[in-house]
Amino acid sequence: MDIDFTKEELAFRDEVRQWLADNVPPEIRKKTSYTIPLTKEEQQGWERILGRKGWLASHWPKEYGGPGWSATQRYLYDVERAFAGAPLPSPFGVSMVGPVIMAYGTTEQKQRYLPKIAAGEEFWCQGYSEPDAGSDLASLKTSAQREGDDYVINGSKIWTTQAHWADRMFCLVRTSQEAKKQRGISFLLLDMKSPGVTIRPIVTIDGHHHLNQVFFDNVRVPVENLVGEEGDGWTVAKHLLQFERTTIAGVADSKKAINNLKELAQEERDGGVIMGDLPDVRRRLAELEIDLLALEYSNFRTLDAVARGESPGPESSLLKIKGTELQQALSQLRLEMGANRSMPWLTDQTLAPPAFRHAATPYFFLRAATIYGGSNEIQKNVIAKMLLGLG
Amino acid sequence: MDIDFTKEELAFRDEVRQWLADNVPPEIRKKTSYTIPLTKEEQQGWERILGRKGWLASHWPKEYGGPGWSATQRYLYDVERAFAGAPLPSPFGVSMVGPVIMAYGTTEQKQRYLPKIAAGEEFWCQGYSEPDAGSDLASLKTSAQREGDDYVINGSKIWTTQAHWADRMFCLVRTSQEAKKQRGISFLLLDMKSPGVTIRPIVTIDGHHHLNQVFFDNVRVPVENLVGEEGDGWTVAKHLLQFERTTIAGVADSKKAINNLKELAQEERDGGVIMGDLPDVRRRLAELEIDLLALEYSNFRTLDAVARGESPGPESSLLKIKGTELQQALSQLRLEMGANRSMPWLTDQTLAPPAFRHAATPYFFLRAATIYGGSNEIQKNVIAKMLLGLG
Amino acid sequence: MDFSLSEEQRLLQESIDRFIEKDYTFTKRQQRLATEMLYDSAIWQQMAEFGWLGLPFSETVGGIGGSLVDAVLLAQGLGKGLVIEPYLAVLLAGRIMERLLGEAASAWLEGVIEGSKVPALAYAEPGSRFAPCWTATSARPVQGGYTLSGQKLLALGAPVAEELLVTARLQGEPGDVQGIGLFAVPAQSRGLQMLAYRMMHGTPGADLLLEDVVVPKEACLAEDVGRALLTVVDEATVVVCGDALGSMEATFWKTLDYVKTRKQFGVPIGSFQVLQHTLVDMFMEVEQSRSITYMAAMQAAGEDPIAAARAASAAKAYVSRAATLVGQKAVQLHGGMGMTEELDIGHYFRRLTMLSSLFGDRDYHVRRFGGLQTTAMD
Amino acid sequence: MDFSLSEEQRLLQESIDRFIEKDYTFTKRQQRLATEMLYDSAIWQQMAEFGWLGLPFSETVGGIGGSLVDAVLLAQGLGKGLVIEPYLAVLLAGRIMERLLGEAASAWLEGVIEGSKVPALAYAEPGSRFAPCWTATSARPVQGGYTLSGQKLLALGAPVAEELLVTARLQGEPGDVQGIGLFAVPAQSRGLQMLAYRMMHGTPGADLLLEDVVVPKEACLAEDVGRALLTVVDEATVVVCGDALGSMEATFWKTLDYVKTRKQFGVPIGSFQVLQHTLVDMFMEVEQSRSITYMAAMQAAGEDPIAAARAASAAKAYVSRAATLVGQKAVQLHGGMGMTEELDIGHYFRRLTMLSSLFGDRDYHVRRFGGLQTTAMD
Repeated sequence: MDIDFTKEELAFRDEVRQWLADNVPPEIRKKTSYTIPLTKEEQQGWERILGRKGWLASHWPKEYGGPGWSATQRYLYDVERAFAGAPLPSPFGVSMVGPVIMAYGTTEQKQRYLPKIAAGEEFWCQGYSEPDAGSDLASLKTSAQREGDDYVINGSKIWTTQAHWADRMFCLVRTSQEAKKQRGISFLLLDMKSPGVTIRPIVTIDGHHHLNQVFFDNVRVPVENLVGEEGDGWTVAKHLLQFERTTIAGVADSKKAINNLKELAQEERDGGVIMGDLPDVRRRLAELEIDLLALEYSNFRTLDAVARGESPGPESSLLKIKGTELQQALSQLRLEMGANRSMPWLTDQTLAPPAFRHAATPYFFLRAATIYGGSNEIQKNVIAKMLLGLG
Repeated sequence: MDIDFTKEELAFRDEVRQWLADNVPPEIRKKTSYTIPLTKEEQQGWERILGRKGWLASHWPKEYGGPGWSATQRYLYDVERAFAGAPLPSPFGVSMVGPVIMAYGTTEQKQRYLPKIAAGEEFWCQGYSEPDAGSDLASLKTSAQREGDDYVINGSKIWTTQAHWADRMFCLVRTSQEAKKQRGISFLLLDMKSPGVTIRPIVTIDGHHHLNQVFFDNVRVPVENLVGEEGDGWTVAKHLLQFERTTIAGVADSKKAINNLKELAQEERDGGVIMGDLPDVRRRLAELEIDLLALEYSNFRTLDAVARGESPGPESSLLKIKGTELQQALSQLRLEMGANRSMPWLTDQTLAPPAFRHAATPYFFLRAATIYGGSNEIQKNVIAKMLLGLG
Repeated sequence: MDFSLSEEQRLLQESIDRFIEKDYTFTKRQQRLATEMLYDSAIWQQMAEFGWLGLPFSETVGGIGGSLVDAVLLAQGLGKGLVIEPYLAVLLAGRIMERLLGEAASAWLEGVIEGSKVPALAYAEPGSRFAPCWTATSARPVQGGYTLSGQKLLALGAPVAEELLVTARLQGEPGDVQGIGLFAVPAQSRGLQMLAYRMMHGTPGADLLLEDVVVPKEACLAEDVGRALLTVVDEATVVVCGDALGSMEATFWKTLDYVKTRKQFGVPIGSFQVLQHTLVDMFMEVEQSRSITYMAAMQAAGEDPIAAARAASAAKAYVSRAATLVGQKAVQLHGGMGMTEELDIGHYFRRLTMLSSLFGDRDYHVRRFGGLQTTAMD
Repeated sequence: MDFSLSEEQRLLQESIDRFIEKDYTFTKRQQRLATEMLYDSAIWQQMAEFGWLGLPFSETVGGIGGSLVDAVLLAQGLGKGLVIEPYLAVLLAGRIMERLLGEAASAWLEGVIEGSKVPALAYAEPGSRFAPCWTATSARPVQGGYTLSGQKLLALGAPVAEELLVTARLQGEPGDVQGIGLFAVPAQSRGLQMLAYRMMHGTPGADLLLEDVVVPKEACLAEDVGRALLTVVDEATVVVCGDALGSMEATFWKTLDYVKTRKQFGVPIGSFQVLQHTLVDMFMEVEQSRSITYMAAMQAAGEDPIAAARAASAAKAYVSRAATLVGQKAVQLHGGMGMTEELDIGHYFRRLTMLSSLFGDRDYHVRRFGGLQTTAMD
């Protein structure tokens, strides 16, 4: 066992740190550190800067336009990225549909989509959940009927993050009513500008617009946009779920968040005492930092296992559960440190410093972290069944 | 709404306080305040003192030898009892089989058993659980076959508290193999000195002997010892479970325990600081005291509802869950305050003060509080089903 | 010992429920919130006519003479209905006036009770998260009056009040209970900058910047108001527990309904044992909150100020945690739907989050409770 | 970054497992505990022959030269096997001797490593629950030596040691890191009263009363041992995390087995979703404990003493909570069976309770961790 980084790895880290210091736009750095939601222009602008550098698809192999980094390099990069105040790239292109196309896509699909994803030129969204199929994806109803060289799609997807920004969507649709539930599902790529696509914004309890419902009214998608075979959508989607879990724990951003909280606790006072010296604040910060250390090393262990060719498997459910709980707890502590100063709603017209003024946004939005992507209850079912042989 | 006690109630409290001050034997007071297990002689000796005063069966009506107190009086008495360092009477006689006999017993049974229970002259134990029927009582196997004027009992009961002290046992036995599971069960009273009864001690993880397994090898019990009709055991037992829940929360003893902890925290030091001034100790004491206040008033609300003729019903499951969790938390805090001084095992040969020397006993034994009498998981199932209409 | 409600209390509950059902539905409330309008005089007038605005004041000053239990029951109903009107401002400002001036407060209270003016008390400051007497705002005597300078946070109702009651220090240091004066400051005063907003649960509030605000001598309503402030904030704290209790009840029952009807994997999600136990946990928190809130409301009627303060802190410490837990679990159990502005659950969650913090969060009140000594346990 | 075990480490694990299976079954262990015999020389000899007693010492002093990771792996195996032999006493006493005297400790260590003597370090005192330097025991210089007076608690292995290493203050006040000396005190010294017992997990320990115990000048092994004591206790703290990890693993797998086989209401209790999630919670605590324990063992190899101390406190803070939770849940899931002395689960629970407290509980280490500053997070 050994956790020292090699000289080469440390040199890599320094290079990354320098480049980020030179290239993250100050406005983005500021907004990210206070967790103020970015505009579409800001998010995509930054992704294009990364794309030009070749670091956007940070875990892709070189042949598809990634940097070809090792797991350790990716970890080091991710921590530097977070500490430089740069947001995570949107996962739908680089982390989700990209790897799926690499594994199941045709040569044409690879050539058509991958370069634009790696360059940050096309923005994707994910069409999985439906109003009547939340965690129970197998019961989805949106239909794709074959008509000549097209599929004709009817139905609706919900909770679609950034659909209003997206150029394209990858989605699961039902291509057969007869086959067994999961066998009738296919994996399709579609253009969000297609006729018949309409988007209804869903404002979330943080008061912002991240999510949408997307309606399909006879939307025509060429058959060549099918990924994998017809009816294989379930297999393709499961591959995606298994693929890139090294950042699922959110360690890098939680490290940055706790660092910000510690600084804030040193800057602010409560009743004449530096907040970081209040026993409760001090204890809670220490407890969260300790939990984060455990999580970070669990993440290392998974990375190491993957590097040695083992599958991360259901252990990644642990990373998801503990990682999201920690993100929520960190956002809650910031809100509680802010107290009266974090209670005005969606306004800059207050006497509060920005870290407190914007504390409610992540607190409320992060409630979604334990719901989406397989709720934490579902993740526990997965561990119980797959790892413990229960149920 | 009103929580003031009347002048009469306060006078009653003073009378009780004075009598207890005069009558609780000092050795018992000392042992109880350190939670050192009592001997059979001590427990029964004290119960007889109470019995002579007429306060042992504190919630019985006068006609059966109880004091005929109101719910408020019983509450006041119970707090005084705890603060005077007197143990709770064993529940099997006064709280369990006594009320059952009042409700279902024949005149002969009432005359034979109730006076001796109220006087503390006969000690009872409860034969419910079996090795293969823990929380699932309906599947019990101990059989009672009718032979002439006797039942002949064969089988085994387990987790029988103080069976080795008991004169008599009330138990559930299977009187029919054919009837539907629960219909084949009957409620019997038996003499522990009957031929064929053997007792195997079970030492628990606190290192003490409270529990037993009891074996029945052709034990003959006269038919007149049946309570209720043959096959009605389940109904009788359920009545018992519903009956006396006003002390299930254990508020009085938890109040005393927290008081003891607060005193201890003022007496002992850690690193030059009075333990009660350590932020963690202070916080944990305050948190437990607040939880206890909530529980105490939930208990009041139930008492008030019962006094107004409503059934306590499944709300008493709340009292049981929260009450036992609190007892466990209090015992854990004492153990953790003791630290190095509470770690020597079952010995008086240490430098620790008695409160720390004996801290491990309740910590370990109280793990049973959330297991026995319907585990807390079962209690939650009950609330979900009966109160919330789930499942 | 009696936990039953009086006939008047039952009627109070019914009148609130009817009001919500008829004039304060979730849809109407959402329409309100979609506008810039911070104040609805018709609703406020209605609340006055029901007698709710006069409830917490004694009859000698023209009030209804309700107890703190009554005030808690009112808050419980308003919390259940997600009412955003600044009724807490009435309690804070009105009760401190009554406490300080006695019968002399009648004239001032008249407009408050009849609903013709909204009052506001500005006491919280940036220097402390919760301690009411951490007053750094200064009141310097000048020719014929005072100049006030300092900062105030989260003054409930301030944006819709014509006059603000502002605490300011005449002597001593922040944290001293002594030396704090109470000043009537017109909202339009020169040097007073009001940063108005809605709080996260929809009620209007404001931060205030006071830069050499000049007020006349008679604007100083009382010169040593620290004790009264502590008592009134304790009362408001118990009332907030009532509001949170009502919000929790509604949240709990709505969530229970949801899990019984929402299907996944072909069955109602309420058939999963883990979710059942989560609902049981929520249920127990609601019931325990009810117990400890009523306890505190009843204790406040007693004569021991320390016991009343301890009871308020015990209740708020408990309810703050319960409110957070119930709100978070409700959203979790509603899944995606719980995350939307469209459904009421998210609004209950925001209200519970607000109330969990208002007048002190769990950590604050646990610490305060632990620090307040009592003579005996029983 | 490499979390794989070396060939030697795998062999170490296998040898422990074989030893437990063959010579240290639960039945044999229970028979041991039923006797008054605190020390089993045959077992101890075996442990020496395996090289386990020499594992934590460098080769220059005659040891095996194992790393702290190796010591953790050993402890993990011994914890899994519920081994009651006082191996921690070897670590504490031996490591402080090596650290203070260097090669000069070789002679003293020889007997320890070959298993002919059990060492013991007595440092803890009643004045502090956990701070190692809260030394009130005094060492007064007298003609030709010292007299020692004071009290020591929970000296691991002391009842079976011929000689005790005792910390005593030469100057300063309790809490000062400076001014603490280390003294070799024969167990049979006049004025030394040993209160011997088993600790709650079965290992022999003792409280000591020293009343004017006279020792010669050369009994003072070193005069300023505070820093070394802190470092050695930190090492032992990480090793205790390893022991707890092994105990938790065994507890978890045994509980998982139990819920799969134990039937209630006609089905295995492991089919109830609430119990499944409880097992998942236990599983996650075990895995997180593994991560943070290995982290701390590896950090100790670094050059930054504060980082090593922080890592030890982080690991112990985490593991103390996990150990408590896993132990309590295991008993709960076992129901009545979990309450009995007959089943191993209760013994694991007691061991986990002991280890959760030993060298500092969660509260202590959270506080310590929060107080130790680092230069940077990354």
